[in-house]
Amino acid sequence: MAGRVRTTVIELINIVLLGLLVITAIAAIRLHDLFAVTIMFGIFSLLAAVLFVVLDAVDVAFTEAAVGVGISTILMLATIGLVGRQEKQPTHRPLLPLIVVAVTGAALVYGTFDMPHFAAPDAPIQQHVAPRYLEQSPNEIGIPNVVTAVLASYRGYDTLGELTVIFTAGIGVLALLGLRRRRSRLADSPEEEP
Amino acid sequence: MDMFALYNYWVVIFLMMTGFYVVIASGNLVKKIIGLNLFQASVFILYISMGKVSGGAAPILRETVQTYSNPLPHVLILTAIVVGVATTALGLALVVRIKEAYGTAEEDEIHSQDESL
Amino acid sequence: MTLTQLPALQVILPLIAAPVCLLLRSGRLAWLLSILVSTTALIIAVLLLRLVLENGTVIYSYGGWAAPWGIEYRVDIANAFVLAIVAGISTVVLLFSRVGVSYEIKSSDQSLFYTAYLLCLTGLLGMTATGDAFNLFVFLEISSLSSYVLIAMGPDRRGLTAAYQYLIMGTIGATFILIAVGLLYMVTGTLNMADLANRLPALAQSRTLRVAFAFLTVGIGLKLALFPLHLWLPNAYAYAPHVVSAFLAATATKVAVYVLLRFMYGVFGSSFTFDSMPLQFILMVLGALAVLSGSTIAVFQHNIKRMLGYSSVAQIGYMILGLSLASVSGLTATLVHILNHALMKGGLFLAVACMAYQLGGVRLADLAGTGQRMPWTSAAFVVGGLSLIGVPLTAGFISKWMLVVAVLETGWWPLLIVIAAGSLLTVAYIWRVIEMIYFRSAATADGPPQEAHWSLLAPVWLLIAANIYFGIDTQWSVDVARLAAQLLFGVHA
Amino acid sequence: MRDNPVLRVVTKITIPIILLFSLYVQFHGDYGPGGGFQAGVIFAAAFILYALVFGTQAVRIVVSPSILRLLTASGLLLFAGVGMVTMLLGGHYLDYDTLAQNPLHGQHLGIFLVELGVGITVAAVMITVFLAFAGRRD
Repeated sequence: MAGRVRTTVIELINIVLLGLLVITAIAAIRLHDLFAVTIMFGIFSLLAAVLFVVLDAVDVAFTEAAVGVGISTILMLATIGLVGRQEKQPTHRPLLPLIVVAVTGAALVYGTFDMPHFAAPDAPIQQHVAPRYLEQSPNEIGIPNVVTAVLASYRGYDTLGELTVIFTAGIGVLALLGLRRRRSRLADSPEEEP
Repeated sequence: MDMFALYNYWVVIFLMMTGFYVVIASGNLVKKIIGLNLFQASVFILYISMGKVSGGAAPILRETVQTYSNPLPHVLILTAIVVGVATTALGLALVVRIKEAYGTAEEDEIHSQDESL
Repeated sequence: MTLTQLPALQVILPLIAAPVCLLLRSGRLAWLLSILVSTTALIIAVLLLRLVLENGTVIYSYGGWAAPWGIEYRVDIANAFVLAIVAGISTVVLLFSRVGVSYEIKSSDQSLFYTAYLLCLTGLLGMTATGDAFNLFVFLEISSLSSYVLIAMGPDRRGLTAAYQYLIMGTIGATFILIAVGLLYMVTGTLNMADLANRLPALAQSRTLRVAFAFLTVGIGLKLALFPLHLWLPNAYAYAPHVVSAFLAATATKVAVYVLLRFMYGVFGSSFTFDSMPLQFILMVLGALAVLSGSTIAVFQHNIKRMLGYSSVAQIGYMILGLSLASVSGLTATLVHILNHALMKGGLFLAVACMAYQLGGVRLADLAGTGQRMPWTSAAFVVGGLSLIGVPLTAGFISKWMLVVAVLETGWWPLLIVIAAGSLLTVAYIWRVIEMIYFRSAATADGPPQEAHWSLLAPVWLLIAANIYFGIDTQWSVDVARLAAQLLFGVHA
Repeated sequence: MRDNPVLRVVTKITIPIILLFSLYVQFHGDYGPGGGFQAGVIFAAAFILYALVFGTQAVRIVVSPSILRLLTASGLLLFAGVGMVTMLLGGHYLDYDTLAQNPLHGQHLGIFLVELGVGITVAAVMITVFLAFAGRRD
């Protein structure tokens, strides 16, 4: 009985969070002040992080909060500070993007009809590969956080790839913006772009 | 119950499409990147939704818990979040350089400047 | 270390070299490390190819965790062939870079440049070697992010907008792939490609699976610049540093084509791909449109690199045509063309780079009278162009011939008209350049530019010679491609 | 904002706590949520906060561009290097079982090292990216 009530409460929180996410996403489309759009994105990430907690993904929630609400938002604000905060008002409603999005969305909805139901314990993904991680990782890895065990050992190679991606972004930002202050940079390198 | 069982995915699809729409419809280079982030964050919700097991708990093993949610989507999404922020950082760095080179971050104005060359 | 570690070393060596390269302050040392690593990667790729030709598929499980719980590399004839092409082109382009990069990248940025180059190589090799769908996404992003950086490093500000446009389209593509991988995982519970291939036939009627297939095709289509998703490509190739154009044009889209056919044939299986989905017709039409529109637009370009970019769109169209025939001979034609197109486009872009360094521009008008002043470079461009057209005794002829044979075999004869028209249009745009090089005299006669440095000409002619070699001695390339096609198709010879 | 004494004092008190928390997240990831990536981001956040209050020049004095470059490379090298070591010890790439007599100890050591590698590179890249953006202002 208590479990049933808990499930219903979670369901309810879920619906409220999804509703709020929809509202922030629509606000992000309609606003043209980039500062406000960025704040909407920050709120979106925060709501997503809360949703991840409800869906038992605490590690992901932590990361989404640190990245979405933290780093990404800071970088967006820094960029807006450099390039200006007002988006030019579109002169007409673009029809083509609307069609593309409608077709893509319709295709995805079509795909949902053969999906395993939400939170179903007998869905294929709960049956095939994942159970081994939950059952065997105490014997094979010996740490309680299964997400860390999979991340660092079973699929450690993906994590190496992920770190390489971050490394690549670091290289890219260094190559594009550099770390020296711009004035001195201009002074000692006259071949800066026109 | 049957319709209820999929509503989560439908809302997520709607969120994905709003992000996708911002990317392809907006002419502002910063807003496109924000759209990309919305699009990807919604895909993350899709993945995490599939991993949820009814009555399950976070996959940190404890004596008292029997059912856990699936840890694998969490791992995949941790990787995807990192990839996403890497793309964002690089994209925004490009926007800053474009603004410095063209004096604008609006796609049509950049386009008309290149045309006139 | 024994032969069993080769699949990992193939990708790990350039990956480890990248951070080391970042720490080297001198561009010369960074180049030395890069060429060393790239040559080693080439040797490993050749060893792997020999190994799989003799012993069959090689499987390598990372962390010692067997698939599907861990990530595995699964190298067979098809991807060993592509690995060898990528590592080979990378090595030749790096040979060219020793002198070439100093024209384009200022010395303080050169170690960053080579770091990004090594990362791009890592990503492309990783995408090719992997047997895990999610790992593919990760390495795809390594190669994508590093190519955005490489493109933006060019001196022209349009390189920045080209890189941005590519970043947006590439990330949409990657996100589509991510959605598709998620849906596949949702219905099967696995991420391993071989495991997926076992589990998918039971789900052939699933609507979720069809959507996953469609998203995967569109996502990869964006990366391989499948018409009409090719809009990012011409600008990216035109405004990137010249060495980067050569490297990406010869490798990046080829790897994406490989990934597409790996999924179509190796994961979904040809019966699902062509029976359950209306894909054959769609791909055929898109391939034909790519050939015709790419070639036509190329004729009207004033920037030679942009022209070669549109030509790439057309050449990718030929690969898609071969793929769409759904036969072993069609697939063989596609695979052979992956090799041959890498050789011809690599050679052509490097030849154009030589001209750009000496003449200061890549617009058609800049090339007037180059024939007398840069005879070797001009001759290289002509031979490369002939190969692109498909003249006998060049590699391009073999590709076209294989494709025509495959078309006749499957009875889609209207495609012959497309192939012929595409070749004629290629004659037209290559002729415009040849006319400018040989039959116009330079507008300014003051201090005629010299022929390019021999260390630039040598790599160019290496690729051009390969075009002639693979045009005459077709035994090896066609045999390997056919074996790979049979393997992908599931026919055991 | 930079002249506000309250802000300056609070920041100076907060930063050690943030750094300590990041270390906790780094080394407690085996038991609770967290790990190298989150720790790296939090560690970088401390520096970003410092830069916001005391100016980016103050941060540049603590971490010079060459130190950042070194750290960026060394985290990735540590991770990739662990894999090379397991290879030299006769296992497959990233097979931590080979790192110690007892496979479980090997796994613990391996995970500890690679998470540390992740933390170092992530923190260094995040600080680099922030300073690069902030440096464009002047």
